[in-house]
Amino acid sequence: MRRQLEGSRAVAETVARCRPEVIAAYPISPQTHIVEALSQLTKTGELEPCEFINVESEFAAMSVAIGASATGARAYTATASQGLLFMVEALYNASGLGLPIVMTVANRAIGAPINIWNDHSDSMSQRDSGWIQLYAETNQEAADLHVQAFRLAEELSLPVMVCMDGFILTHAVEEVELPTREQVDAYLPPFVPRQVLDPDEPMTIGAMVGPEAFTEVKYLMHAKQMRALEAIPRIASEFEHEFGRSSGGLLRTYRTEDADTVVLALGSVLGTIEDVVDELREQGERIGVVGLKCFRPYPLDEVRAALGHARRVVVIEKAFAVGVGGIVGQNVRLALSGLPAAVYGVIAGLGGRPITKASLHRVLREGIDDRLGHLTFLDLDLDRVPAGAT
Amino acid sequence: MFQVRIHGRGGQGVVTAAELLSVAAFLDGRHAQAFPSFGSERTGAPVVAFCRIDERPIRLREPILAPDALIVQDPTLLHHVDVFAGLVPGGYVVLNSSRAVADPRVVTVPATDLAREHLGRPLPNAALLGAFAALCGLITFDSVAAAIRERFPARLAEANVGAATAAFALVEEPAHA
Amino acid sequence: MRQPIKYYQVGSFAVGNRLLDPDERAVQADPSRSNTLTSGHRACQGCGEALGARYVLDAAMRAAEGRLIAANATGCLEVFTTPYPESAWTLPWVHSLFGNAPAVATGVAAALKVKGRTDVRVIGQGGDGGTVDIGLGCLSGMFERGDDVLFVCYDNEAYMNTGVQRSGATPPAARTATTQAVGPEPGNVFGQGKSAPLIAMAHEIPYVATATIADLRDLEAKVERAMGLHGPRYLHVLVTCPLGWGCDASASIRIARLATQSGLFPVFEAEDGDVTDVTKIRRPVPVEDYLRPQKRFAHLFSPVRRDDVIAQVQSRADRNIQRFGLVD
Amino acid sequence: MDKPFAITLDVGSSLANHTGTWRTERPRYVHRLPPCNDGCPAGENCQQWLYHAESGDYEAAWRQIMADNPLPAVMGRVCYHPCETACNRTHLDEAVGINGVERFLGDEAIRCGWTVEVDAPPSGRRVLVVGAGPSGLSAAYHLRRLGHAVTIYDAGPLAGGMMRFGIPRYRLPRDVLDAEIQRILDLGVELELDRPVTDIEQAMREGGFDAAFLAVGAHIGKRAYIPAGSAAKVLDAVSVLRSMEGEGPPQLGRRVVVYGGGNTAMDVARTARRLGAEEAIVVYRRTRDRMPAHDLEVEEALEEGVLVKWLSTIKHADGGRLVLERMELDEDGFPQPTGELEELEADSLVLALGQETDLSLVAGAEGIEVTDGVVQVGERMMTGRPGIFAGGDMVPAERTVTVGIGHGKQAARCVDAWLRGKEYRHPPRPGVVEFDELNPWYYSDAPRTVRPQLELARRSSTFDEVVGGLDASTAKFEARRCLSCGNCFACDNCFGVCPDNAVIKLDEPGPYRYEIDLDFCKGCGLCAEECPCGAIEMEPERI
Repeated sequence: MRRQLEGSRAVAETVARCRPEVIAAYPISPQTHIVEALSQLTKTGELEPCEFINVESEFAAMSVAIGASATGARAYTATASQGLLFMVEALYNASGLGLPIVMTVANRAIGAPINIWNDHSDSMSQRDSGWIQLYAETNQEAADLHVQAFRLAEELSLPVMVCMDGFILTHAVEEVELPTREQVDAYLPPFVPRQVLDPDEPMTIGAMVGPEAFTEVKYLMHAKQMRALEAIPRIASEFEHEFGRSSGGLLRTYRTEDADTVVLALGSVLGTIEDVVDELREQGERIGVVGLKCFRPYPLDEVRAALGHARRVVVIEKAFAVGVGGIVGQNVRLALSGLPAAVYGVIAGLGGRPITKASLHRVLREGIDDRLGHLTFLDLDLDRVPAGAT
Repeated sequence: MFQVRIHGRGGQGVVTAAELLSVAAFLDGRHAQAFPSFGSERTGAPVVAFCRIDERPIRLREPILAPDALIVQDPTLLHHVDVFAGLVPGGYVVLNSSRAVADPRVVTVPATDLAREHLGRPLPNAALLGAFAALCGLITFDSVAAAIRERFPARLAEANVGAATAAFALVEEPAHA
Repeated sequence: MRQPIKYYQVGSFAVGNRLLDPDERAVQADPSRSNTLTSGHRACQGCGEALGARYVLDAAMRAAEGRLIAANATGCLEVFTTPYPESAWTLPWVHSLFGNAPAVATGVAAALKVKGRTDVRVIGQGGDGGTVDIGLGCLSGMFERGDDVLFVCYDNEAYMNTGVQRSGATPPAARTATTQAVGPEPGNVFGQGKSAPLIAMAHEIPYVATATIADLRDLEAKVERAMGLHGPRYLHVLVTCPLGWGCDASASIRIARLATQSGLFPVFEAEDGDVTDVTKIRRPVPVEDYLRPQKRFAHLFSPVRRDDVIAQVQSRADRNIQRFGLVD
Repeated sequence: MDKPFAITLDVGSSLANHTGTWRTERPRYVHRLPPCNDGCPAGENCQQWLYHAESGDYEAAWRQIMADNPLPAVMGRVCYHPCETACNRTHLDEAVGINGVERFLGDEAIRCGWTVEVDAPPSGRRVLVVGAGPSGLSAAYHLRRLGHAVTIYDAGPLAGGMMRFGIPRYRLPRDVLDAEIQRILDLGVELELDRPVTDIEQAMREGGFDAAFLAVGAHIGKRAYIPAGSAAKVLDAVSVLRSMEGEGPPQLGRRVVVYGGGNTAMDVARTARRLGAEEAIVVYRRTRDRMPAHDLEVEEALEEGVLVKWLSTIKHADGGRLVLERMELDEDGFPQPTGELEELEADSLVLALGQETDLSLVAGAEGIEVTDGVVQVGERMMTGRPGIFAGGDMVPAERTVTVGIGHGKQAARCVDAWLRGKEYRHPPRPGVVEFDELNPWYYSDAPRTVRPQLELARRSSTFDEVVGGLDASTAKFEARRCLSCGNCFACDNCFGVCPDNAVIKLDEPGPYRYEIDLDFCKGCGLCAEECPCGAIEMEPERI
């Protein structure tokens, strides 16, 4: 049923319909509204049967989820920013043990300086943690991706991170078609764990592995995550079939046919970019958009196919690797290696700085005119910086 | 696309106002998007929230820089904040005040008085939305009432609807005059 | 004067006792005990932790009628029991990280609760590092929330797995790889360290107890008590580390016994934050008897005898004796 | 469930890892000699029968005693129990009351009428035993059980020897003695009383005996020359005590002086008290610590009001007056006269200066050597005359009932071997367990149970038994104080304390029902260290 509601609420109610059995949460902006809503749904009994556990840290939140998942329970948690970093040790453990935990990351910047506003520094810092990473463009997609995430995670025995822009999506009130419990039940089968702690069939989970087998273990982890490249589109199309709308997948193209300039981005900024692209089209520019929905595993072939014909690609991303430049940009270059297309990296929206149509028009114009370097900071205002600081 | 910016102070419910506005528009069959000026402002500090209303799905996520309308919950803000910044020519302004203002763009409503009268507490949101509905006719009063009823428990809801109705009437009259 | 035959003499404190009713005999005397930690593990000769873990888990297994799951912190116990491709555990067991065993146990308990598996019980366990240092946050959270977990700390008073470095449970004057026996204050300095049992008691959880591998009957009785209760429970077991303490492999139990008889390791029980029972010292000994056989204290006896330091250690023991009433 | 590779493992898979290869030493279960057994002149396996008594299996315990000693009830009364003197428990609290438990078992056997059987088939050999004292009875008993036909000749009217004619009934009630002797006779031992043997060779010829064991004891009281005037009443201890049986008690008077420092002296003095003497004074040349009498006896005597004059000799006896000289010990501890004299009133003087043996029966025997008034025997109890063995008070040894019983057993084994044309060899004795080889922590604190004693008033007036016995519960308690030195008592410590579960507990659990699993034993030695009784040793692996 279609409703006008806050993104966090939409996600919470959707997660609730996925029948999570154990939810562990520690509050951090801008994730709070999600866990508040889930706590309420558990307390009122709408979420029966479910254990909602207020833990003492994100490290504990992920650890509780690990214990629960290893015992065969569908486990969920949500976090952001510093919280995600505080979890890091446990993140690698969850993926290493192959536990299908689903976690929402309400994307937020990482300090210092401390900053509660949105960018992708947090989830991007965990791109190699062994978790699958999905990025939502709208609250509708954020809700839908959680339903798909549980399917995906449990099918592959891998943890999945659903990333949605903090505040911009989590706190935005807009219309969302909430999946009904019936629909979800039909689409998402009960959790059948691949390994479970059970006195009836005891096993040892989490052994120490030495040089003789460690490489093989890691190889298998990689192979398993790569299997997601096949699973994600399939699960997305089954979702479309079941729910009547398209959400997720590996990537989405917009007006890229015949485009010689393609803008590539992830998350909520895509809408604004599409508005700008429409206006540029009206001005006669052959320009399109590729929205990346899945960043891990990295759909290299799909990206290459989607960008292959472009003469230039402008990658707009909300995080960067200090000392190198764009993170998504590097991956795009990898996908395009051997092809003539120029790749322009634009770092935008750091720490919540608004990405406006005006700024996008400016930077894309420069792109179209091939006046962009390989690394640009959008709306960089050096006048603010004391002389000599640079 | 119609864009509204709401000015208030932390704790006065600017975010709720934006949400109610978006819900009302949604109930009218339009697409709407409400969002706060994400920040860490505390109670009493000047804050703003935004609401976009359109016939088509809304993809744009930038803050509202050129509003078609302003709702100002607290007249004292006028002295400290440039509330009119970016207001489009001929844009609407609903100001919570018992005194008329010289500015021709501005319609004043004694929202706080009405709130005290109807719900016994100085929460001007409902009244201001009622006035806004009357002023620009973008959203129907019924939807505003429905949005309020969806958001608040029955008694509180009816009291707010009362305040909204009164404000709506206050703004309607001169139009008939 | 005629003695009532209340406790049998032969084997009275020994593991088994043919003169006792079978149900009064120690779990460890039972040929069909579960051997929850089974043979083939790679613990050092005379490892007190291996011993303590089997004692605790066999007793817990009996109390839970075999329906038990364990979450283990990183450390010696984890490393010597589960090097691929061999596991020495016979119960469902999970190792996640160094600092999160209590939280993982909470997750297990939550999953069992939500699935209505009331028959299955949960134990979390780790060494002193994983419990009183890096794991203390998770442990405190588990306590404070009232999660239905028995957490067992096998305290060998240092980070043995990494080569004997100081932990928050390392006693004063003890030599470790990070508190060398040099300088005017050789070994670990006085005035540092913490008591995990007292910290646990501050949470006013249903049950807190200390025990050692030297008094098996006491240890088993406490595990049984703990398993009879629900909610967070904490058992702190002193386990000798022949390697880290520098004593003979065969001395593990004797040294642990001396720790209690000297008063340096008080053995007690607490319920809801109050001490309810204390194991009195039976054969009092000066701390010197305990310190002497351990190389980690060798610097107190040579090249020059440090009577001043020994006296300081003795005063710690005396404080315990007075504080817990260890002697009648 | 397809488990993740390497990270998830099968339970118990470590059993494939045989840590026994780490071992440089291996534990071994051993049997050691407990000090009680080592100290028992009768060679009783005290620890073994205490083990049975612990669990309340008194009959098994009694049968274990009977394997070595046919007179438990007697022994439980008159033995000076060197077993308790040696007991390791003295280092812990007090010695185990072995003697008391033995007496309880002996009495229990009489009460329940337990008997033993002849174990061996008839050998067709006949053995003569001369003397029905402890040594003779013991020999007869063992020889009979070994299948030989045994006949005892005794010069006296009743069997028992010194047990009857030397030990007062307040220490050994006669019904107890009779019961245990009867049990021996019931095995088919022939007993001929009032049958003195004057010539052993002749006796053997006439009786057609293949071997003989001589145990005539020492019944002749030693006489010391004391200048005595007329009417000085001087008697000897042996005859005084003998006269207590039958003939009618001797007239000793109000003031009785006993000369001597042995157990007999004590017996006489205590008897005198019971016969109504107001004063019984023991005169002894040396000091208390040099007194041959056993402490217990001296203690009880003093309790009963017997007085002792230390460092005194009797120089002269005349009528009711004795002249004593004070002595003092020289550096070698020998008493030297001082010339200081004193007088002492006495109605009678009883000399208790030791006893001698009547050796007339061996006078005619070839090759029997006699020195210092006793018959010399080899380690196998045989005299210089093949086939004639001797033991008890008539051979060089401490003169106690227990020693006599031990001689009897030892002789019986040697006679048996000799009759079979063999030579008896005692099995090798393992080392004795010292206290510091034990791990006493595991034994709970349990002070000795003191046997109830007859209150003094009755002791000085009647001949009722002074020392009472234990009852079933106290006997069991006492038995359970045993530390089982050097011998496994199935406490399961080794099984419990092995960090590698490398001790296997075998079916039908019990002592030594354990096995070391060498596949996993790392040789840490905890089992040996924590064995309460020192029954496990670590031995180096062979290189």
